[in-house]
Amino acid sequence: MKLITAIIQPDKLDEVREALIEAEIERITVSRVTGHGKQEDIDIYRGRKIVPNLIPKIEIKIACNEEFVEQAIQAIISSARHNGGELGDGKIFVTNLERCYRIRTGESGGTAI
Amino acid sequence: MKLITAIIQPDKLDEVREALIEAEIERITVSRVTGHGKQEDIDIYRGRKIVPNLIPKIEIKIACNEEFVEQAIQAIISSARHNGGELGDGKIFVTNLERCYRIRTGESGGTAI
Amino acid sequence: MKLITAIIQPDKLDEVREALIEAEIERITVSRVTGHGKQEDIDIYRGRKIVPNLIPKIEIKIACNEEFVEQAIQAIISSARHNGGELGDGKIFVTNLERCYRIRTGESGGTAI
Amino acid sequence: MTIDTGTTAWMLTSTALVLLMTPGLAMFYGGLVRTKNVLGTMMHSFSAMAVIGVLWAVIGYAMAFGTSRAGIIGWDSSFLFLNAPFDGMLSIGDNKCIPEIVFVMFQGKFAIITPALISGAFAERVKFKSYLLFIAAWTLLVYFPLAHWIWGGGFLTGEAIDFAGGTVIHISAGIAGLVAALFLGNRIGYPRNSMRPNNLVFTIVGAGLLWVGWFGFNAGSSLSSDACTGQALAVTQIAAATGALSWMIIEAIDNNKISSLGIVSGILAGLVAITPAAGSVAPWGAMVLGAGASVICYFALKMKEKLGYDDSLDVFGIHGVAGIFGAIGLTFVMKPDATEVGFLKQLQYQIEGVGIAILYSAAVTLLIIFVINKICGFRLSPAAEKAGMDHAQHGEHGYGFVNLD
Amino acid sequence: MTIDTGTTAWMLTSTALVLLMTPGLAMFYGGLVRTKNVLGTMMHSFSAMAVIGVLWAVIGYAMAFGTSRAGIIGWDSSFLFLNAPFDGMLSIGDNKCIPEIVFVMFQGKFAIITPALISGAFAERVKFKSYLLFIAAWTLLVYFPLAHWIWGGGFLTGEAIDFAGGTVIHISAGIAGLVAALFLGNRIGYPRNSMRPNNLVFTIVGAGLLWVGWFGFNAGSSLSSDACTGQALAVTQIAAATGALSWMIIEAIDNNKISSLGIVSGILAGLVAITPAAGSVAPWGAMVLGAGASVICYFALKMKEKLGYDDSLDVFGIHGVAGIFGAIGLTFVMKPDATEVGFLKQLQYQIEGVGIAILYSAAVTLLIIFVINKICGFRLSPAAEKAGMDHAQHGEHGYGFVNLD
Amino acid sequence: MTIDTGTTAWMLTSTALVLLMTPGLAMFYGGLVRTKNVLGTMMHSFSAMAVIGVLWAVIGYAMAFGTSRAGIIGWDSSFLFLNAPFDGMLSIGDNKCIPEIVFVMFQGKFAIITPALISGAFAERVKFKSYLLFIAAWTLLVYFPLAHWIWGGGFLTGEAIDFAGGTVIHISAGIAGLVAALFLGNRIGYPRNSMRPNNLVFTIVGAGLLWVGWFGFNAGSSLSSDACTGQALAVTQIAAATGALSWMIIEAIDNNKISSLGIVSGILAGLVAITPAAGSVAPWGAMVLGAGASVICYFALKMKEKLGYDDSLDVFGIHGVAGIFGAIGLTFVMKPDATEVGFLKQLQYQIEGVGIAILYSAAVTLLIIFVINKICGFRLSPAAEKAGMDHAQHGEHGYGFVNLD
Ligand SMILES: Nc1ncnc2c1ncn2[C@@H]1O[C@H](COP(=O)(O)OP(=O)(O)O)[C@@H](O)[C@H]1O
Ligand SMILES: Nc1ncnc2c1ncn2[C@@H]1O[C@H](COP(=O)(O)OP(=O)(O)O)[C@@H](O)[C@H]1O
Ligand SMILES: Nc1ncnc2c1ncn2[C@@H]1O[C@H](COP(=O)(O)OP(=O)(O)O)[C@@H](O)[C@H]1O
Repeated sequence: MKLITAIIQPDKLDEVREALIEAEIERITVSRVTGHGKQEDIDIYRGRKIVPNLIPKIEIKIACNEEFVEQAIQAIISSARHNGGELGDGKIFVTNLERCYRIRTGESGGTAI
Repeated sequence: MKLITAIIQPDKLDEVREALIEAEIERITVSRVTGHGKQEDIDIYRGRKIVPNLIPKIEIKIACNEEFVEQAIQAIISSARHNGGELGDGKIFVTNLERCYRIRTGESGGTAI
Repeated sequence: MKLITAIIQPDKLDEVREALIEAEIERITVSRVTGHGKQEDIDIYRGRKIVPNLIPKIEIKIACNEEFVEQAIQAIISSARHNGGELGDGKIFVTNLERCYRIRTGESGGTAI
Repeated sequence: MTIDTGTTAWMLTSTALVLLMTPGLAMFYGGLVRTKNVLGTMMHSFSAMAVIGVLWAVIGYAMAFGTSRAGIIGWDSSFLFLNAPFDGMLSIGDNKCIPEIVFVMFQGKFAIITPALISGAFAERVKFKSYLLFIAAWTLLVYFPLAHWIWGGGFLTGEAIDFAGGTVIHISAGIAGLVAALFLGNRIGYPRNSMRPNNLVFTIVGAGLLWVGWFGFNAGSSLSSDACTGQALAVTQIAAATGALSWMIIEAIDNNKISSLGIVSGILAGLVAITPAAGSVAPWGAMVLGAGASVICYFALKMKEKLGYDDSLDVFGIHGVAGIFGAIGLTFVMKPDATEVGFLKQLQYQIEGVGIAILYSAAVTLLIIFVINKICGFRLSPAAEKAGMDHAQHGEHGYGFVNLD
Repeated sequence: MTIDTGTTAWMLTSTALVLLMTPGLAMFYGGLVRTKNVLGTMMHSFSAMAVIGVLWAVIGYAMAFGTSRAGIIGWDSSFLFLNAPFDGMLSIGDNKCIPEIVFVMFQGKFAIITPALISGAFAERVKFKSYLLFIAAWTLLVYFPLAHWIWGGGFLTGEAIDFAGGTVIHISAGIAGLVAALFLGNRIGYPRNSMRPNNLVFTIVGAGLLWVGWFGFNAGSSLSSDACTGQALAVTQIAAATGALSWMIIEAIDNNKISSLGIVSGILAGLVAITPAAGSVAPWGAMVLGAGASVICYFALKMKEKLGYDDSLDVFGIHGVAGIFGAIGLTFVMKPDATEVGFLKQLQYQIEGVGIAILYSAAVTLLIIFVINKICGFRLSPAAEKAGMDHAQHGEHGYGFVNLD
Repeated sequence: MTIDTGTTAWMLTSTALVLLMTPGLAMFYGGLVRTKNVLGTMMHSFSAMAVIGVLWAVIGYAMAFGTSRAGIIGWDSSFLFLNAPFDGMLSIGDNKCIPEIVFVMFQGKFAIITPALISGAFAERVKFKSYLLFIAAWTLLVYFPLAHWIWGGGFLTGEAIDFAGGTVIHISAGIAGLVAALFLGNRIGYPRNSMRPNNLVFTIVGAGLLWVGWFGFNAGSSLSSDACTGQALAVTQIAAATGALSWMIIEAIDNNKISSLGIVSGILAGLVAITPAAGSVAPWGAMVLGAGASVICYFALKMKEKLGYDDSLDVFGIHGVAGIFGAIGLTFVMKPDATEVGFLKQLQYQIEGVGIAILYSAAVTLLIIFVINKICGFRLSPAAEKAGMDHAQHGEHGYGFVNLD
């Protein structure tokens, strides 16, 4: 099992979710984060341009079995891009998931995903 | 060392914390997330029922030494269930933790947990 | 590749970011969390002292190649300490990062970090 | 003629109260949209204070309350920049008067809030600069003429009863909103994705301020500080309370849950319905109008679901529907002495007034939107709409604290 | 008799100001509870505007200010639905009058805010529909009679000094809150878990609105627009400022930290204490009452900690305690001409008034809660309480923006 | 002499409106700072209500409006604790009067808001107790004398036109803010790190309340309820609208984006500039002042960037600059009959008044800060500043809901 963590732009959340659902991945956990990368995002404060250090992003976490990893990643990459790829579009990180439990039933392993 | 990530219902936070303390796990990190799973949660907007896509959840992160993993998981499973198990009660993910540092002292490894 | 997760005090965020930039680590993801550890933090409510269970913290996530891990950890430890180390200064966790993708380009691996 | 300081004091207070409605509306609407559009939505109200505030002083009062030219529009060049009205006096009978400038300011607040009301219909998806053009044009071409016709000596003055602007304000704004919403189309993702209020807490407080401000709106419209004023305030209060209570009951029956947005929707429906009637009904009449407005609006919103158009914050569903209901419904519950022409004739006048407001507002609004859309585009680009108005158009974020400082 | 437009204007304004207090209270209370209950808590105030707003017009004014039947309750069938009062006049001396309907509306706002005040005592744990029943019954059985006894010609009228409702409103609400809190028991987890305010920023603004509204509350209660009005406003202002300053000093001594909730608690304590006394004291007296109220409330809250009962938002601790202190304390600092019966007699009257209000409110409140609890249950199910009132009962979330849109 | 109930009513209302400005200011400032300082910043306003509220009643009115001693300061021992003024009457001409206590309370609100305004200049970095000392001392040594000189019979009375406090309030506060900001130095990290508003939504609503309250501020300053009052209200409204519109246009040209903070900054600039002039200009003059103030403030803020000092919430940049512009600029656009001494003489008076206010406020402010700093330190420790005022000094968190309950 793998744990996929994707950082995407907030305005792409709906599209990414739909793409994942098409890829048969329905269970996800989402949170607000802020990120710093190559992208710059200018705000205005009383006539002054300010470049915030941290830009709002969305983090999506997906636990899934090996056979779904590839299609999840492809679904995210293709749906999270702006115009074929812009600065700030985000990252995907994959780590190993050793164990997984469903609290409701207590069952564990691949079926608990 | 392992890193345990549990997604639970917000109203169970207090109970889970108490169960963990009883299991001698006192250090945790908690954050607000929203999740999508099998559970549905209906809101009302001007007479219309709306099914939000994302439901508020709580994520708990616990870093612990191997010998505590099992009791931590049992504590969470037994305290986070609604009436013996309902949709939306959540998940527990366990990943491997390679290193751990305590910023205060700079020490690392199992004693820094 | 490794994934570094650091929990620090909120007032240290700016300093830690500067230290990371000096250590040539520019891409990070930051989020608000709350934590429970050894530290106590007293609030006042109508003349009564209340000890909140959970104290606001900042979580920083950094994905980086092996050769940067050590300097990242050192940068965080030295910049996140209050007066040479106080309760509540935080923790650093390091896990293994198996894969990494840049959404913009689709490239993966060490260059996508 | 001597100045009646008491009436003047109440008119000054009413002016302040009606001004308070615009921030109240900004809160109400601001809380209902999604986080990424909260500032842009509030700016729709605040920019009306700026744009129409200036327009009213420059030319608006002249057009609405200047000497009537053939009943179509007012005009007095001495009214431009409020030159003459600044020192004028307005008789209120009994050899008493109030300073005309107070009346000018009171009326000016109505001109401000009307276009701000419309903005809820096309929330979250228009270009700010086009919006500014739109409200300026709409106020010039729709609001000033309508106000003139019904209040300022135009061809409807003295016919339709419209105490505080049910027709001039709520119907015209509701219809304009409907036309605009249909013309501009739905928000991206509507109705498939749930679009939930970012801050209902804020919306509720906004509704509270609207209720308070409405006392100035209705009771100020009596241009007096006597029994008539008190009665207008009383029926306003009663209709609002009944509207809220009725909505609560309907929700309890229909859903078994009473929502906070339901209470405030009922408050608004009641307030809108009583607006034209505040000088003509007794407390029981106010209850009938308040309750009726809630019922009819509730089902109008259900209907909207079915039809699928995106009147985002229900400008038509609340202001349009309750406004029409109040304007026509008042004939059935008015006090016997409220009309001099008899029930049937008055009913005809009311229907005429409503009909003309609907047709005129619909036609001219469509024209204005069409032209603006041709010239500079009215709707935001999809990218900007997805990113949110606040960041894309205004370079700001409403709640800095949600992210990190 | 001619209408005094100036006094009418001020009474209209006061009515608007007192109405503003209810949204202010909703903000104040709403900010103090936990996130999951913010809307439900605000609805306790807003639903009072709906329910009591209607009740007052239908029957309340008749019961409180109708012809007194044996000093026990008022009644005039012509007062139902405000039929007669709608056109009546109220003499204010000097051959001047104000429209009675203005007085009716002003008094109606007091009837609305009183049950809303109580709701803070059992915040976060009651069923909404039972709450609606409760406030309707409580207003009918406790508030209307009390208002009649002390203001409306009942058996206490002319005895106890209660300028703007210290006894009728704050003591009765404070005691009712205490009884309800004891009957319903503590919130789950109280006092073990810390239950921190979700939005102090909001609470502070709410307190600001309460202060502003209180000017209408107290200075409006003079039913005039002259020196007496100004004096009532002045002592209100001074007591609020002194209350706040005193609380700040106590906190600085006791804790070495001055908190924002402390400042606003002091403001409220001062305002409550001056309410019965606003017509009887000079500025120095207002200072004594304001400072004394803060000291005594501060220690009352400390005492609550010890006793361990859950008067969640300190309705008894602030309104009850400061109300009693003000009602009795005013005798010691009143202006010489404030009483015609001498100090001792007046003191006796005050204690009598307070005692009767306490006993009556306690007894009848207990009865009402008991009956409602039997019929349909008053307290939320533990599951709903843990999930939060907003979602469980109202199907809403206050701060959508905290989660994702 | 009889009491004019109408004028009294308006003055009471104005008092309530000006009181509303302080919570409004708390919202405005509170929204602009960083999350960790939101409560501390709001407490700067609320504690002024407490401290100056008491100070004014005890000694302030005596110093500002007591019998003038050599034109330097007022004094009447019978004014202490408002003993005499509590029952006094104030003639308003025509054999009419209003209760003096109403005037006392109205003026008291001005004394409260002035030091609260200053607090924006050193936001996010001062010790709360030192701040309390500072506002007490500043009001005693700067505000009361200035108010006496210009309004209370002092040596400038009757010379400089200052209708509602451009010089006494805005210039003196703006300059004091500048001096304090320079003395205390920049916030840690300023200007390197971006310090973004925690809650612009809140700031905008605060600005709305300020606008509403300003009607009391300016139109109340006429001490009447007649044409003069209406005119003051009208030019206030027009200047605010023009200020907002102008700022929007400037931003559109300079940045191509119109921001919500821009609109409200324009509103404030317009309101400040019209304050001294509200009795002397016609609508077109108000437009000139409003537009001019926005232009000049916009560039003043740009200049601040360059100079690099940290007037955190632009107290000098808005209140100081627009205040000076309004006080001097009014001479160029005033109505012919606004002065009896001719343009040049009046211009001289205005410049004199402004110059004296600047010099006096700068000198005494510096002295006060210097002394307080010596005694107990004015600036927060770096650790407390980084942790935030709310937690470090007040033991609270503004938005509990952002963290977990
Ligand atoms: N190495 C990294 N570690 C942690 N977060 C990262 C990393 N790289 C990117 N991110 C996250 O992804 C977001 C987008 O990154 P960005 O640098 O704009 O993408 P790109 O690599 O395509 O230039 C950042 O704001 C940050 O939150
Ligand atoms: N595979 C997964 N990946 C990420 N998050 C998950 C996954 N499965 C469950 N979750 C999280 O747990 C929450 C509860 O899941 P749910 O589907 O209701 O439980 P169950 O599996 O018992 O039906 C979800 O809202 C989501 O946040
Ligand atoms: N074992 C752990 N698992 C998860 N989070 C932890 C753990 N230990 C510490 N933390 C996080 O780090 C923060 C600081 O920890 P604290 O206990 O104060 O440090 P120390 O270990 O130096 O006493 C905590 O509030 C918590 O959020």
